[in-house]
Amino acid sequence: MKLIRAIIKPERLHAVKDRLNEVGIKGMTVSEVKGFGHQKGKTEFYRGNPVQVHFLPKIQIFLAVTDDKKDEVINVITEAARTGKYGDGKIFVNNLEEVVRIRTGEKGEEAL
Amino acid sequence: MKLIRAIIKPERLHAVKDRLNEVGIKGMTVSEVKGFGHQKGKTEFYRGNPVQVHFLPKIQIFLAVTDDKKDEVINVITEAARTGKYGDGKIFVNNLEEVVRIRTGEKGEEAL
Amino acid sequence: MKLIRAIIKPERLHAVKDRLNEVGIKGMTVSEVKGFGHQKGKTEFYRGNPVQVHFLPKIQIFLAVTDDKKDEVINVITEAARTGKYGDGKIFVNNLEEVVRIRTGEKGEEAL
Amino acid sequence: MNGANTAWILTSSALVLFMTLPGLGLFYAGLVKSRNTISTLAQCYGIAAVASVVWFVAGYSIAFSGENNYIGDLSKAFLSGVSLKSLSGDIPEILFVMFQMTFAIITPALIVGAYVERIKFSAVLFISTLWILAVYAPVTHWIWGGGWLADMGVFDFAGGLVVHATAGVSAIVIVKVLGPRVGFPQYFDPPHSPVIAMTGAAMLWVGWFGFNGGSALAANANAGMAILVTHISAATATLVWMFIDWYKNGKPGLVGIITGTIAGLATVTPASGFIGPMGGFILGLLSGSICYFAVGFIKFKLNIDDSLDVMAVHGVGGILGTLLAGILASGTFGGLGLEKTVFDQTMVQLIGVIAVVVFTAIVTYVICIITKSLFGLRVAEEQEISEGLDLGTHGEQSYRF
Amino acid sequence: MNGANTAWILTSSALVLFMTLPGLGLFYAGLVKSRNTISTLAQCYGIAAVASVVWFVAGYSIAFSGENNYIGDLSKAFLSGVSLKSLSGDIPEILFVMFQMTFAIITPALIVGAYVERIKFSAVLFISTLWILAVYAPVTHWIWGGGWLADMGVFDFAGGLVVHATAGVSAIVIVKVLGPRVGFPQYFDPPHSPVIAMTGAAMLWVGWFGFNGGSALAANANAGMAILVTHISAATATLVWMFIDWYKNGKPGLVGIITGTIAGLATVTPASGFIGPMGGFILGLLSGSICYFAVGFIKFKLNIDDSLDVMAVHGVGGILGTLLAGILASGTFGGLGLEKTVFDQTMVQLIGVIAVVVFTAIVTYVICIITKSLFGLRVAEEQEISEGLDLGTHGEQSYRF
Amino acid sequence: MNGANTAWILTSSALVLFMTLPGLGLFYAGLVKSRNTISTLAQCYGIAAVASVVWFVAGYSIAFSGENNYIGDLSKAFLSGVSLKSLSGDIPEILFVMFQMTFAIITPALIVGAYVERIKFSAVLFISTLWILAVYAPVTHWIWGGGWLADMGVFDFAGGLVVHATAGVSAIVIVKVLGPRVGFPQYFDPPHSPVIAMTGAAMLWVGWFGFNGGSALAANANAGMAILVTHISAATATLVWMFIDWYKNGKPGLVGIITGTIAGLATVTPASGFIGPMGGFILGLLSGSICYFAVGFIKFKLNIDDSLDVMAVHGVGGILGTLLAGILASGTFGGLGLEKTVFDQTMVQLIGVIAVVVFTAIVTYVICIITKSLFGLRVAEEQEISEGLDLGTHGEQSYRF
Ligand SMILES: Nc1ncnc2c1ncn2[C@@H]1O[C@H](COP(=O)(O)OP(=O)(O)O)[C@@H](O)[C@H]1O
Ligand SMILES: Nc1ncnc2c1ncn2[C@@H]1O[C@H](COP(=O)(O)OP(=O)(O)O)[C@@H](O)[C@H]1O
Ligand SMILES: Nc1ncnc2c1ncn2[C@@H]1O[C@H](COP(=O)(O)OP(=O)(O)O)[C@@H](O)[C@H]1O
Repeated sequence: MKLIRAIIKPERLHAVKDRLNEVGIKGMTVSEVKGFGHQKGKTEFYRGNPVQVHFLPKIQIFLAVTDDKKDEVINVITEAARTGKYGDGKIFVNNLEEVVRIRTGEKGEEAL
Repeated sequence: MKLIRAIIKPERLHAVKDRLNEVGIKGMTVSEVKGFGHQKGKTEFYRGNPVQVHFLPKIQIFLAVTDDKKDEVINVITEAARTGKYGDGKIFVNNLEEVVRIRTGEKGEEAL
Repeated sequence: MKLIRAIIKPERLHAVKDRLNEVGIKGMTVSEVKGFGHQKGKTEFYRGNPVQVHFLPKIQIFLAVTDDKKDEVINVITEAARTGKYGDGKIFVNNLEEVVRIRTGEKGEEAL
Repeated sequence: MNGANTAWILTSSALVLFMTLPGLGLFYAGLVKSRNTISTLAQCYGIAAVASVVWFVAGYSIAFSGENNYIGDLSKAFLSGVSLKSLSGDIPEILFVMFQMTFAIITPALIVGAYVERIKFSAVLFISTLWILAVYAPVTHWIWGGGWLADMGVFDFAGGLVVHATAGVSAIVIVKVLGPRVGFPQYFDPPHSPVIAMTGAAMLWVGWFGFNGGSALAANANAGMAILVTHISAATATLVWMFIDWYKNGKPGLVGIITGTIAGLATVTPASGFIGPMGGFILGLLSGSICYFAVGFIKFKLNIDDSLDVMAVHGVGGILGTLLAGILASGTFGGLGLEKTVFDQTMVQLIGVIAVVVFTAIVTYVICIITKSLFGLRVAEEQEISEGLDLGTHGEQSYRF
Repeated sequence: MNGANTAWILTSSALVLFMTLPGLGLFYAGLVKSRNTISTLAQCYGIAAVASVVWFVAGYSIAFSGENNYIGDLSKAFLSGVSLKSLSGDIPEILFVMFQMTFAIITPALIVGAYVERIKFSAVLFISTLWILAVYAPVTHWIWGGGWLADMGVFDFAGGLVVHATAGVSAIVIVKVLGPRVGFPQYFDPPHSPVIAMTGAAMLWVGWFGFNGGSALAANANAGMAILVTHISAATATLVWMFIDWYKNGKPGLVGIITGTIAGLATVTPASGFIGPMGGFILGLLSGSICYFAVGFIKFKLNIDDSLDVMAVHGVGGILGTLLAGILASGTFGGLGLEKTVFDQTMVQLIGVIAVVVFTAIVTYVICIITKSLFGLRVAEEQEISEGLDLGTHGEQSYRF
Repeated sequence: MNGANTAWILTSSALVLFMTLPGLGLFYAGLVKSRNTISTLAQCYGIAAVASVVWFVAGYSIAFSGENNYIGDLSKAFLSGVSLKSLSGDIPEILFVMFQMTFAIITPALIVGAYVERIKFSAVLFISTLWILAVYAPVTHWIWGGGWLADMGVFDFAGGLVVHATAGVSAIVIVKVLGPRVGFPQYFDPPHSPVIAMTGAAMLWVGWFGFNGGSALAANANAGMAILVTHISAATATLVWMFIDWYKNGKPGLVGIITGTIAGLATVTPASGFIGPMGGFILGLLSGSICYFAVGFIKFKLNIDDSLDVMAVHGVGGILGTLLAGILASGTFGGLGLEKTVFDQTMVQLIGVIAVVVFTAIVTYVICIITKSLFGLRVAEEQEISEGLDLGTHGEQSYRF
C-alpha cells in the first residue's frame, strides 16, 4: 500500500475531493498547512505600509491507497488541482507498511 | 524504528494519551485534521435550511517508536480509541529511517 | 529522495527557514501541531486556581530533499532550532519514493 | 428647546450609529465565510462613511427641505442655514440632522447582506451613493419630510417603509443584476462564526431602542411605549423562530434564534409608535413565523441568492408591519388609537407599500445598470472562490491566530 | 412626568439590556470550552427572550401590583391598565415596566454560569420560566414592590438581594441537582477565549451604570453618586483581585482581573444608593479579596462545579454588600445617612438576607426536581464530552476559520 | 441643577468608559500579534482600574481644585467635600468627577499603543500612575481647571491638548527609552485580527459622541453640533485615508479605513465645540491625509517603533486640530465665532501646543527613567519572541478554538 500526500491550493479541495470520490476513493484526511516555494509570498499592507507574508495557506490531503490505485490517484489529483500557476503544489508518495481500522481491528488493504 | 500515525475521534484523545503514557510512551505529536470516510458528514442548519458538512474534525497522533514497541502501541491505540461507531479512524504505520533529538543531537533510538 | 519532518519550537521557525534558504532549500510546508514529551506542560490559572495544560504548541516543518542534501539539511535544522532546553523537538527522516509537481507534472528530483 | 428631549435624541443618535458600527457589521460578518469577513465589515463601514458625507452634502436637504410633495430641494445642501438656533420640533435641528443621518447610514448598509462575498468594493460605494440620493432621500421626503404620503397620513413610525422595505426590495433587485455566489445553491457554507453574528444581533437589539424610541423625538411615555412594544415583538419573534426551527429540524440553531429577533424588530418598526404591548406581541408571533418561511422560499424555492436574507427578514418584515400598523393601532388590540377608520388607514398603508416598492425597484434597477456599465459589479471568479475578498480586495487576512 | 428622568431611564433600559445581550453572553461564552460557546450564548439569549414574554404576561404584575405583602396579584397581567398616562413616581409606568424587565432578564441569565456545558436547553428555558414567576417576581415584590421587606426598610438599591443573592443561591441548588461536568475537577479546561470574556466583562461594567445609576429612577446627584461609587468599587476590586493573583501565582491573569470587576460591581449594587465614594472603595477592597477566596473554596474545597462561579462572585458579593449597606451608609464612612441606627438597619439587612436565601433555595430546589422529572436535566454524556453542546444541541459550530 | 443636562452627562460618562473598555482595548488588541492579545487588553484594563483609583484619591483634586494657576491642591483628595449638593455648572459635581474620570482613564490607555508586545506589566501600571498625577492632572488644570492656559482663552473643547497631544508625545518618549520590538522594522507581523480592531474602532466612534458631545456639559444645540462635526470629520477622514491607500497600494485595507476614522476623531476633538459642519469636513480632509503620511514617516523614516502609531494618529491629530480650532471657529468657515481675532486666537493655540508638548515630554521622560531604574521596562527577550506576553506575563492563552 502507498501513502499519498498532496499539497494543493485551498480553492481546489472541493474539485479534488469530488474527482477522488468518482474514482472510488472512500476515505481521506485533510489538514491546513502553510507553504513556501517558488510562488512568491503575498504583500499585505498595514496602515498604508507594505508587510511581507512569506507562508501561503495550502491544504494537505493525506491518503492511503492500494498499490494498484496509486497511479490513477496521482493523475486524478494532478488534473483536479492544477491551475497552471506557481504554487499548485506537490504530491509525495511513500510506502505504507500497515494499516488498522480502529473500529473493527481489520488490518491491511481491507482496512482502507 | 516505526512511524505510527493514528487518526482518531477528538473526544478519545485524552484516553489514548493516558494509555500510551502507561505503556511508557514519553513523547508524541498531535494535530487537528479533518476526515472523510464511511462516517457520513453532519447536517447543520442555516436559518432553518439544511447545510451539508462533508469533513469531520479528527485528531492525528503522530508517534515514533522502536520496532519492538510497535504492536503494543497499535493495540493500545486501537482499544483506547474505539467506540465501535463509524469514524473511529485508522492507524498507519511506516518505516522510520532516522531520528535526531535537536536538543542534544542524539541520533537513533535514544533520540526517542 | 528523503522526507524530512522536523518538530520545532514556534519561535525558531523564522531562523530555521532563513538558514534553509541559505543552503538552497526552495520549498517547504509547515503546520501547527501540539507536542508532548520530556518538556513539562505549562500551568495556567483560572481565577487564581491552577490548570494543567499538557500539550505544547510546536511547529512541524515538512520537507522533501534529494538524498545528497539530507545530512546538510538535518544539521542546519538542528543548529537553527536548538535552544538547549527541553522541548527543542525532533527530526524524523524516511524514504520518499516519488514526487510530482502538480503545475507541470514533472516527476522525481526536478519536481522538488 | 426641550433639554430632556434633546438629551434622549443625543443618546438615540449614538444608539443608532452603534447599530451599524459595529452591530450590523458584526451580524453580517459572522454569517459569511471566514475569507470574506473583512470585506463584509469594510462594506458596512465604508457605506457608513460615504452615507454620512452624502447626507451632509445633499441628502438631508433632499429629504427635509422645500415645499414640493415628491422631493426636497437643495436649499439646505451642506446644511446651509442650519444654525445653533434652528429647531425642528422642540429639539435643535442640527441634532435632528444627526439623528436622521444615522438612519441614512444603516439603510444602505442593510442591503450589504444581499450582495456580500462577490461584489466589487467600488460598486458598493458607488451604488450606495446614488441610492441614498435617488431612493432613500426621496422616499424619506414622501413620508417624513412632509411629502405626499405624509399628507395622506401614512403610518411609518420609525421606518418600516423608509428603511426596511426600501432595503429589502433593493436587495432583490441588486442580486438579480449581480447574480448568485459561485456554487449557489449546491455548495453552501454555514456561517463562519455564529458567535460574532450573535454579538452583532444583540447590539442591533439594544440600538433599536434608539431607533424606535428615538423616533418619538421626545423623552416621554410615547418613547417608553415604543421601546416596550419593540422589545416584546423582538422577544416573541425570537421564540417563535426558535420553536419552529426546533420542531422542524430537531435543533434550535443560534443563527435562527437571532434572525427571529431581527425579524421581530424590523416588523414592529413602522408600528412601534401606534400600538400597545399586545400589538407588539402579535407582530412578534407573525414576523417570527412569516419571515422564517420567507427565507426558505426566496433562497431555495425562488433560488435568489439574497445571501443574508435582507428581503426575507427586513423587506417582508417592514411591509408586514406597515400593513398591520393601522389595524393594531385600534383600541381592539390595545393600540393607541387612530383618526381614520381602520379600513381607510390600511388602504393608505397599502398605497404606501405599493408606491415605495415600485419606486424603489425601478430606481435601484437603473442604478445597478449604470454601475455595472461603469465599473462592473463582480470580483474575478478566482478571487471569489479562492483567496476571498479579504485578501483579494482588501489585502488583509481576517484572522491570524 | 419628568422628562429628564424619563430620558435617563430610557437610556438605562438600553444599558441594562446591553449587559445581558451581548455583555453577559460574551463574558460567559469566553470562559467555557470552544465547543460549548454557541450553547452558552443561546442559553443567555433564550432566557432573555423568555423572560421578556413572561414579564409581560405575568411577572410584572406579580412583582408590582396589589396590596398583599408577600406577592402581587394578576391585575396587571399582560400590562392591562398600564396606559400612556400611568406614572410610577415621575416617569411613565410603561417605561418602569421596561426598565424592570431588563432586570428580570439578566437575573436568570446570571445563573447560566452555573450549569453551562452540560444542561439541556429545554431545561434551561423551563427552569427560567418557573424561576421568574416563583422566585424572582415574589422577592422583587417583597423588596421593591411594597412588600414586607420594603416595609421593614431593607436597603437594596439595585438588587444585591433581588438579583445577585437569588442568582447565586439558585446556582448552587441547581448544580447540586444537576451534578458537575464530566471529569470535574481532575480534567479542567481553561477558558477558550479570555478576549471574548473581557469584552463581555467590559460591557457589563459600562451597562452597570444604567443598572445602579438607573435605579435612582432620576437624573440627579443620587444617580451620579451611584455610578461613581459603583465605578470605584469595580476598579478597586479589579486591582485587589489582580494583586492577590499576582502575589499567589506570580501572574496576573486577565480572567482574574475581569472577575474582580464583576465581584466589585455585584457587591456595591445593593449599597450604591446609600454610600459615598469611601464606601465604594471599602466594598471594592472587601469584594476583591473575599470573592477571590470564595471561588477556590466552593470549587476546589467543596468541589461544587458552579462552573463560572456564580455563587462565589454574585451570591457572596450581593450578600456581602447587603450586609454592609447599613454600616457604610452612616456618616462615619461618608455615607448618605440612614434613619435607623446602624445596628437596627443591619439587623434588617440580615433578616432580608436570610429570608431571601432560604426562600430562593427551597423554591429553586422544587423547580429543579419538577424539571428533572419532566425533561431530565443533562445532555447525553457522549454529547458533553465529544461534539459539545454547540453541535449536539444547536447543530452549529462556533468557529470556522 | 439641570436634570436634562445631568441625564446627558450620565449617559456620556457611560459612553466614554465604553470607549476604553472594551473599545480601545479591542482596537489595540486586534492590531497586535495573537500571542500578545491578552497582554494588550490587560494593559488597557489595568490602566482603567488604576486611573480610576488615582483620580479618586488625588487626580481630580490636582486638576480641579485651588486657585493656583499651574496646579491644583489636595483639598478635594478622596473627593472630600464633594457632596450630593455640590454643583459644577448646573450638573452635580459628583457627576462631573465621574465624567472627568473617564477622560483620565482613556488618556493613559491611549499610550498603550506605543509600547505593546514588549513592556513589563508592572512598568505599565507604575508609569500610568505617575503620569496621571504629574502630567495629565496638571495639564488638565491649566486648560480645564482654571489654570493659566484657560486664562489665556485657549480652545480645547474635548481634549486635543489635554488628551491626544499628551498621549502622543508620551508615546514617543516612552518608546525612545523602551526601544523597539525585536526584529523591528525588518520582521513585522500584520494585525492578528482586523475584525477585532474594527469592532474596537467602531465602539470608539460611537463613544466619541459622549466624549465630544458630553464636553458641552449640557444637552443642547452645542452638544448636537459637537457630535455632528465630530461625525463628519470622522467619516471624511475615513474616506480620505481609504482612497489614498487604494490609490497608493491598489487596495483599501480595513485597518487603514478604521485608522482614518480615529485620526478624524482625534483631530476634531479640540475644535468640536467651536466649529460648524464645514469645519468638521475640512478637518476630516486634513487629518485623513496628514496622519496617513505621519504613520509612514515616524515608523519607517524615523524608525521609531511607536507600535500602533499613537503619535502619528493621536498626537499629530490632536495638535493639528488645536492649531486650526481658531481659524475654523471663524464665520468664514461656518464656525461659531470667537472673541479674539483669528490670529490672536491661533497664537494662543500655538502657545498651548508648545507648552503642553514640552512639559509632557520632559516629565514623561523623567517618569520613564525612574521606572526603568526601579523595575526595568522590558520583558525577557525570549518571552517577547517566543511564548509572547499572554503566556509569559499573564499565564493565559488568548484563543483555544
Ligand atoms: N521540497 C518541498 N518539501 C515540502 N513541500 C514543498 C516542497 N516544495 C514545495 N512544497 C510545497 O508545495 C507548495 C507549492 O510549491 P511552489 O514551489 O510554490 O509551486 P510549484 O510547486 O508550482 O513550483 C509550497 O507552497 C509548499 O507547500
Ligand atoms: N484511505 C484513507 N486515507 C487516509 N485517511 C483515511 C482513509 N480512510 C479513512 N481515513 C480517515 O479515517 C477516518 C475514519 O474513517 P471512516 O471510514 O469514516 O470510519 P471507519 O474507519 O470507522 O470505517 C476518516 O474520517 C479519515 O480521516
Ligand atoms: N516519540 C515521538 N514521536 C513523535 N513526536 C515526538 C516524540 N517524542 C517527542 N516528540 C515531539 O518532540 C517535541 C519535543 O520533545 P521533548 O521530549 O519534549 O523534548 P526533547 O526532544 O528536547 O527531549 C515534543 O513536544 C513532541 O512534539
